[in-house]
Amino acid sequence: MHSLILFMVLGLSLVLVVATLVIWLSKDLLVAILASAIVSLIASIFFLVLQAPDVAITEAAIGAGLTTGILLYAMKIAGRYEDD
Amino acid sequence: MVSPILVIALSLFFAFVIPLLGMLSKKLPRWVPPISILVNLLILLSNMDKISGGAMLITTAGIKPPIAINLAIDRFGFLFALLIQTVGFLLSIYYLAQDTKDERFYMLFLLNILGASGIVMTGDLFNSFVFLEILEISSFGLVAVQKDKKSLEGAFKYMMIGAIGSSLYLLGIIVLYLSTGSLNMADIARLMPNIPDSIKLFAGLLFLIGIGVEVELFPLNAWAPDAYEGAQDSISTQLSSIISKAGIYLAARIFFTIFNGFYALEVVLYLGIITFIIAELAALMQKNVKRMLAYSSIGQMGLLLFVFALISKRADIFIFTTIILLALNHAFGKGLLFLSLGALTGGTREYYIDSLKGSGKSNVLAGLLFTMGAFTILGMPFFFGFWSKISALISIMKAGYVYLIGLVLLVSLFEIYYYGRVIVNIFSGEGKAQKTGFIYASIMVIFALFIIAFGVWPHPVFSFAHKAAVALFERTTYITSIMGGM
Amino acid sequence: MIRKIVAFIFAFYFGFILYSFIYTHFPFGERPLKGVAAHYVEKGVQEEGATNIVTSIVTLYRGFDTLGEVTVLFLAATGLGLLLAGWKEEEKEKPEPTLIMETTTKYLFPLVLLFGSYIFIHGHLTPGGGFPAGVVIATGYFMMFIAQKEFKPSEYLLSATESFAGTLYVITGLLGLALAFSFLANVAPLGVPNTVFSAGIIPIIYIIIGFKVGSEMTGILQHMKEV
Amino acid sequence: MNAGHLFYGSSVFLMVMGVFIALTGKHLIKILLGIDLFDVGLNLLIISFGYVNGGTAPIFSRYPHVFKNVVDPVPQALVLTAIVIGVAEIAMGLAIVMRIKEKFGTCNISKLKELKW
Repeated sequence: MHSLILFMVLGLSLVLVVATLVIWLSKDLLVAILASAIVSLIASIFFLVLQAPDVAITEAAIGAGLTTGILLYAMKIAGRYEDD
Repeated sequence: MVSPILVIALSLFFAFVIPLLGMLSKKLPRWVPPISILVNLLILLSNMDKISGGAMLITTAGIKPPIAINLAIDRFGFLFALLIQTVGFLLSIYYLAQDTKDERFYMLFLLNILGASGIVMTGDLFNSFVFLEILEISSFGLVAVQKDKKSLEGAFKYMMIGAIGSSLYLLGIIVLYLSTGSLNMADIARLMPNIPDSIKLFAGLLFLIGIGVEVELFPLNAWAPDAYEGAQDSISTQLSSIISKAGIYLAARIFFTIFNGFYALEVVLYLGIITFIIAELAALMQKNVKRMLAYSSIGQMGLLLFVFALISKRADIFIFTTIILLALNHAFGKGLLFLSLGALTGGTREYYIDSLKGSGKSNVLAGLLFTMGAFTILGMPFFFGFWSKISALISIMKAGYVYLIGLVLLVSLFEIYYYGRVIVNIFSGEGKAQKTGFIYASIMVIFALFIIAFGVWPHPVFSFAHKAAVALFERTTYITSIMGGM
Repeated sequence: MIRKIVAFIFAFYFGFILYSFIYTHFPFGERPLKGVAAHYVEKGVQEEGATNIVTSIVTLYRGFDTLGEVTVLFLAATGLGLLLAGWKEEEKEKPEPTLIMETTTKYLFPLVLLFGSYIFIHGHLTPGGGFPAGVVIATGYFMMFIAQKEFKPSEYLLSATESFAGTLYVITGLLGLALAFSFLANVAPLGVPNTVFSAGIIPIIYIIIGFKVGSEMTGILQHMKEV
Repeated sequence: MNAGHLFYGSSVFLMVMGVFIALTGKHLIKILLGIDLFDVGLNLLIISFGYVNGGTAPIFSRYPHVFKNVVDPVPQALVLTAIVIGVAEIAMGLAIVMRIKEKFGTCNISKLKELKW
């Protein structure tokens, strides 16, 4: 792999770590759900880097798009804050 | 020639067509599951002669294994497929007699049966994962269908543990794929000697966790009591008679055929006996009869897994036969218990032992059937359970665990106590009159007939189970019948 | 607090074992293609006529899995519908979408649908295929759900599309059983690789999957929206 | 810099955090987010297994010319299936969560007295 790509991947994996920590610590579910969408998006970029474009498209459409949608609809019912 | 793949294809077709039928008439969908399962049974029975030693190979996509997915049905799988479809047929008749439900319920039910039969028929590891997911997702849908607190709680726990478990199962499949370059069970079994031991151990433990959820192994069975208690009586029957049996099949296929008597099964030996003892003790404490039955079911599965793990000590066809007998006894006995408990309560969902007082007097048939179910689980003579329990004891002795026989008998005393307590309770005092519909009653009677027929006349079952055990035992025959003479 | 510590130890121990295991046994990027993968790469195009190998694996070599996968989605859609049926609906204040959103989505919607159809029709040539295509179509509907107040696709039509596509999929498989004695066999002519009309039944299956996944996902979103 | 550490490391990290969040999460939706995270990590791990150094995607878009060095297509096909199965599981889980909210009035584990783990 080109080292430039590797540096990009390194930067993205740092974002990944931050996003997972946000999911863990955030009391606001809206933030957590959006952070999980970011995780999915970064994962789909990783898939692209790993030469799996089919999976990248699917993950971007399903993981980052649709799952976020249904999670948000469920959050509307289940309450936005953890303490509810 | 009727290809057994139609069992899966036609079930799917029928499940997909239910919404279209529902648009025509509200009454049509409920007829679909019985018809579909009846067709499946006929297809299976028509293939009975073709399955002799080795496995019957059915390719998909017109390409030979291991390139494409194939179904592989040997006598062992055939027996389980027959069991699943028979119990499924009886339950589908039961749903026919129930009041009008959402048509989507029938789809879930049909797909649940489909998932279980797919697991016992497939010859491909990843395909078994897909069917496992179909089975799991449909079963937590079915558990939650009651939409009351208990069932939702059980369904959520089941979902959480099941999701992690099946993901680990997938990881196990991938590890095997990476080291053999194949996903076909027979092909992997052929290449197994080339795999280093450390990879075998890791993959084996991952599979154990994945399947352990289905077969209610000790640390992974936290979902089971709640799910059994929360679900409808018929769904509890389904959980104990179909879903855990598919899990047992998968465990046998993976640990015997693929891993060739996995040495880490010793873990299962201890976990199985722990499951057995803890669950039976927990059953002793219960005031809620349905929860008691659930714990008893977990205990029986623990005994089954214990016998199953004896294989690692001593590979003996008799032990394989015992596993099959125990599975059959558990399927019919527990199914009957859950159904007759439902009849005793008359659909009120009041399962506490005090509220059941006298219900056996007002509904004699259900009371008697409950007693029969309890007797077969306890292993009384003239019931099927007698033979399976005797075989279990002989198997334990053969594997050299003589001191454990005493333990099993001791735990059986607990069983006698807590079942006896319920039976005495339902036949004493005066209760409200409960009615049982004709169809409901006849389904329970059929379950009971199976138990008594097998108990009084055990020879055919024994020989059938023995043949299935031989098919499971001779793994080289299985491999060559799938992969050709390699 | 104790639960947190136990969970922490458990999870990180699991991670440590997993990482050390995979790092010693499967070094990154050094595993040569072997077994079935080598066969797919070498013979895949001649056998099935699709230049996208992943597509031919998904729809043909492992097509039975894909049928199961479609079933899982179907199951999720029906189960969700069953669980959420009969929800006590209460009138809620819905925020008014702005004029800009309303107008743009109205014109964007057909384009999204077109894009989805493009993905599933070219599934055997380019990355993508039926599943992402169906989801793209569903996200088009999702956009409309958010932005348009009165937008409501017919439930009758959605459910009919769903089960019609499902039955068609099984029938395609049975056609293989009837003509080539094997379920889901590639019975249609292969054609010239790298053109739209090639690869036998792959485009047909992907079109069916596209419709099915699209209608199922839209159904899921609609159920979630209505409660 | 080692690409293996990077990809394996981030996928195992996602899996670990997924299990951790699923075990300690206070809200039911957060538990589902944990399971989702675990699935994403697993999928990333499987795809990383299939990578071959210097390989190209298994799509022969200039057909008569066939690339010799391609990445393993099988894990990609499996992950496609696994992603779809994952979303189905999450959807069912969310339906159950919504019903739990309706019946119990809360989704917070510490307030769900009956939901003891």
